[in-house]
Amino acid sequence: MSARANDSTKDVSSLSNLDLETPEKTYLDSNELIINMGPQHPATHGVLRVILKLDGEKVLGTECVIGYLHRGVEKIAENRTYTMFNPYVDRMDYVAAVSNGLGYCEAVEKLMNVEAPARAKYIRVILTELNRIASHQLWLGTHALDIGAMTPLFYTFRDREEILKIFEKYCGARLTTHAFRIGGCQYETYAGFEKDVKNVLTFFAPKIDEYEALLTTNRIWLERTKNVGVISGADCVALGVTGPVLRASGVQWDLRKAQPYAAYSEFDFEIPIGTNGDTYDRYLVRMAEMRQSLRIIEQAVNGIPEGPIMGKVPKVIKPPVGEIYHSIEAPKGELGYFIVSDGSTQPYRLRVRPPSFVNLQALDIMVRGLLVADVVAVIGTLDIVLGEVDR
Amino acid sequence: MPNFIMSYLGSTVTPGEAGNQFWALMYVLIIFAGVSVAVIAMNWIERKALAHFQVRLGPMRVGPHGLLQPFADALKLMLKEDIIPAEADQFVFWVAPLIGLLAAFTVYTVIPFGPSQAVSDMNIGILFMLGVSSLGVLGIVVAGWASNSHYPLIGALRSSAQMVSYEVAMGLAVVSAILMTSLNASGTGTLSMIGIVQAQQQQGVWFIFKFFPLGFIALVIFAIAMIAETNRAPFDMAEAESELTAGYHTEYSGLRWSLFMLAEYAAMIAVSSIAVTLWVGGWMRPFPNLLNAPAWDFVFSLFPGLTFLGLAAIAFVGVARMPAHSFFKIQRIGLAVFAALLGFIALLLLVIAVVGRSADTSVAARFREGIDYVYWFVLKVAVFMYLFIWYRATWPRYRFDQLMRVGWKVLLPISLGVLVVTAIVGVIVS
Amino acid sequence: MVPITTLHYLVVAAALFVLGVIGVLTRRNVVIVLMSIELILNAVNLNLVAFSRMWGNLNGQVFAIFIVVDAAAEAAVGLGILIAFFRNKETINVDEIDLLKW
Amino acid sequence: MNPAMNSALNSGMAPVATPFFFYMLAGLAVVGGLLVITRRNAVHSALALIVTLLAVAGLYLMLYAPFVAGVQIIVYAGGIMVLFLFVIMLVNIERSSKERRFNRMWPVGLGAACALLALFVSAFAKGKALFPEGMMSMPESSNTQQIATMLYGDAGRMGQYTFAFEIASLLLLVAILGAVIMTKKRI
Repeated sequence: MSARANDSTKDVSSLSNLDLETPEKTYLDSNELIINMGPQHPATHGVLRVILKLDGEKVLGTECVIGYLHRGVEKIAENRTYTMFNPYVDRMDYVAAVSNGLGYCEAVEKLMNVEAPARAKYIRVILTELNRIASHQLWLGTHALDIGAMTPLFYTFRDREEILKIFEKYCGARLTTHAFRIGGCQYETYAGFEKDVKNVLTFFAPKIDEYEALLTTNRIWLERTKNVGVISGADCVALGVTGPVLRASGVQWDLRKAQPYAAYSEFDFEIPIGTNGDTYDRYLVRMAEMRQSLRIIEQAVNGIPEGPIMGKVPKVIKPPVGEIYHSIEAPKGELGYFIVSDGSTQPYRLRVRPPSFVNLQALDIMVRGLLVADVVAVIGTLDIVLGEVDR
Repeated sequence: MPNFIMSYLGSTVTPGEAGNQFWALMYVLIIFAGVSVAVIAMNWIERKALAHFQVRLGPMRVGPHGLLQPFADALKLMLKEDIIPAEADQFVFWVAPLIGLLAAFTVYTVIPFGPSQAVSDMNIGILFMLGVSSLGVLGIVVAGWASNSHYPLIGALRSSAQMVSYEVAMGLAVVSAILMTSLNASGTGTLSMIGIVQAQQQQGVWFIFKFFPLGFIALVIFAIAMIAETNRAPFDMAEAESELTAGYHTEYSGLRWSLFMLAEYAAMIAVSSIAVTLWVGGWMRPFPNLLNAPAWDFVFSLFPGLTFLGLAAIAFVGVARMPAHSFFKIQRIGLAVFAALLGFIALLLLVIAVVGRSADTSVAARFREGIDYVYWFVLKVAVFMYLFIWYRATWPRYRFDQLMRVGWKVLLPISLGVLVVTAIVGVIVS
Repeated sequence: MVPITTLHYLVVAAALFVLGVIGVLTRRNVVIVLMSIELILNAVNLNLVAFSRMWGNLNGQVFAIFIVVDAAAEAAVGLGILIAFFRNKETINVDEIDLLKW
Repeated sequence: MNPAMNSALNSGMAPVATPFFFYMLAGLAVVGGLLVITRRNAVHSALALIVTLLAVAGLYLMLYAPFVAGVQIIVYAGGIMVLFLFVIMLVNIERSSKERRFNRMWPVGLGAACALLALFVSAFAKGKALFPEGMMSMPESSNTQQIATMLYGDAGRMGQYTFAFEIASLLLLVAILGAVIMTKKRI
């Protein structure tokens, strides 16, 4: 490109301290083109800023600049009691708020050595899996929109509404639900909860087929996603990438099976895995996961036991001195909470291991050598939520 | 005055050909206004149709069922601040949308809405159309360059490469249709748009069905290339909003941006018109040779009126279905007036069809004929326009390298093959 | 008004030709030099078509078409050389193209 | 382009307001040419050249050569100029636009300008005697067909220029290959 355009970005390149591959000398002024993608960009899902180093349209390297949505969640935790901090975690991965709450509550429970009653665990599983479907739906819609298919976005948002309605009826909130409490659940299920959930089950199976009819065998979709953003299982493990991204690369690792929490050990479900580790496999894995979630919900709602929903938790939560790391399988990957307690009512230190943040690391090796359009597809397929990346 | 009108209505050639400067100018004005109205209508229809594809309602607030939305948008765009970036090349930035607009509208001078319903019948009509519509790319390239920004520049380079590549396949598809016009006794083809339609009439077949499936394949190639030419989904690489924010017009705003949109939609209608003229029989009604009795003429001439009657009925159903709340009172009245207007037009068209049913040279008969021609032409174009919306709702976007591969490695060989096979079959047949 | 004759066209063509020559001789930017060559070719074309009209003979128009073909080839090759040159020397200034081999 | 003019020209009608359109188009062409060689910015030059090319296409139409005019628009304005703009964007013009526009050949340019002036004067003085005022009439409506006959031949016979036409296609092929080889980084 012309140097007119280059001059204005010299300062950006000095920002980049990554040792990016030096570009081949090309006829395009022999300079690489440096493009700022974001933070105001329709395809970066919030305020991610990616500095792209391009040779024509070929990506030579990327550098993510994050922190535009940093709210100091971990610091806030040190100044709030355990109970007060609970709603804050919903704001990290705001499209999967229920999972965030589940991870936090279970971590504190583990630290205090109490256990939620069976019924509470079942409710937790149902809501979490519903939330997994909702999260995957949102991912599918936005991912398809990034690749240029407008319609799936509206289909998924229409259907996601059914899940949000259940959340709203259950706890009064649709997005940042604050559904669980330390030691169990605060609310008993409302009358007709089971019927609603069963309705969702029958409602969703054909809807997932509908999404697949739009995309799975679509030629353009195949061309845009096959062999795009390939990452090997070994690379995933080395980078700490988890969730559907890891499973699409052929590694059968799902915390629900590997170290069961809540009531997951009681359900029969499969871990869908891919083979190629490309964008298309990640798409297939997530679609299969939605179906598996339906299976889990079906078993849970049919086998939901009666009983209390709140465990024996003191009025004032004061965990013993110690530390705990507890992680769950959030829709996006391993969501871990590391809590250090000094015996007071507030955590001494709370550290979140967000899946999006870790998965975002894989962006660079996934897009090197691809084109600009693929960067968009890969950001979409990583399924990042900036609230969680920046915290 | 009647004599004056008849001086045109009685003519069987275009005003340009008759040297009738007044009517030629009138035609230019009518077509300019008509295309602008069509663009506005297309804007509304696209938004509504796309919304209904996507289980939502689309514009509903401004006017009944959002009917006034395009006007509100136009007003908004005109009143918006027209920003010229400080680092932009002022003059080129200013002139770029005009180039695109000029190219898109100049094409209409040779589009035949009927055997005499065109500004002019150039004997190089199709060549002129392809040439002038290819000038639109200059506006895009120059707009991307003048913005002096990365995204517009990449968008402009992409779209110029894309348009230049697809022009090749498009041209070859057009040539295969032109080749079909020469399959007559004299063995002479024509490049005139009107001549092409007349050739279809003489041969008694739309070129889409000629040498089936050769004509059909050529039309499909043209239809794909024309989407790429107009930068529409799934080939909207130049303005891929998820990659390049808005491509070449990222830096544009207000009126200038709306000129780009106007040019884009005008170009869409123009290329659809080429496709209709070349393959789908232009202004001709279905089966003009087979069902050529005057009675059939009369039956087909009822179609325009009946179409408007149907639209009016739909609008009245809309009135009836509106909620009875007082909030909707004005909307109800508005929609009812709109429906009544449609009904009035329908009545007018039906009256003209009945009065002008005899095939004489009275004003009413000539008028009726003209309405028929324009109606069938617009109907066929509308089908193509609907396809544009349908594609946009259904398909993801191609990647740039894939797009070029489709253009050069798929469409080009197929169109060459179709051309050669058409030539061979044509020689064998004649 | 004076009727338009062949002479009028020839004068326009001559003007374009001279402008092209001046451009080729004096401009330093290779792209503009190539554009000036296009101007010269257009002037020639205009002459050919005007004479073709004058003699009622289409040979001139056919020649004009051949010249257009030639102009396309010339532009493609010329711009190709320009890009190859620019890749090596990072300049498009004719004054700096002063080596036989680089 | 005025539709009335185009169509009148094509259909064998007497052209409307010929002098007006001639002077307008000729003026556009010459002013465009002047801008091509004087603009500092190459993109501005290219836009000016487009104006010139379109004006010359209009002059072809006035000369009853619609096919040449069509070819001019498609090949020149739609093809070659896009190529030019493309290349201008690829190469760095920032530096060259800051430098001197003209080299030291300006005396030659001045000479050429003087020659032009002399030509104008002489044409004004005795041009009318050199060229007949009337023009031969040509059947314009079949212009394209006649050109095709000359290029491709008719009824099995080779046309006058068929061989030359094939050579031209060979020239284009060579040009394509040459351009690709020169610009491609790696083949």
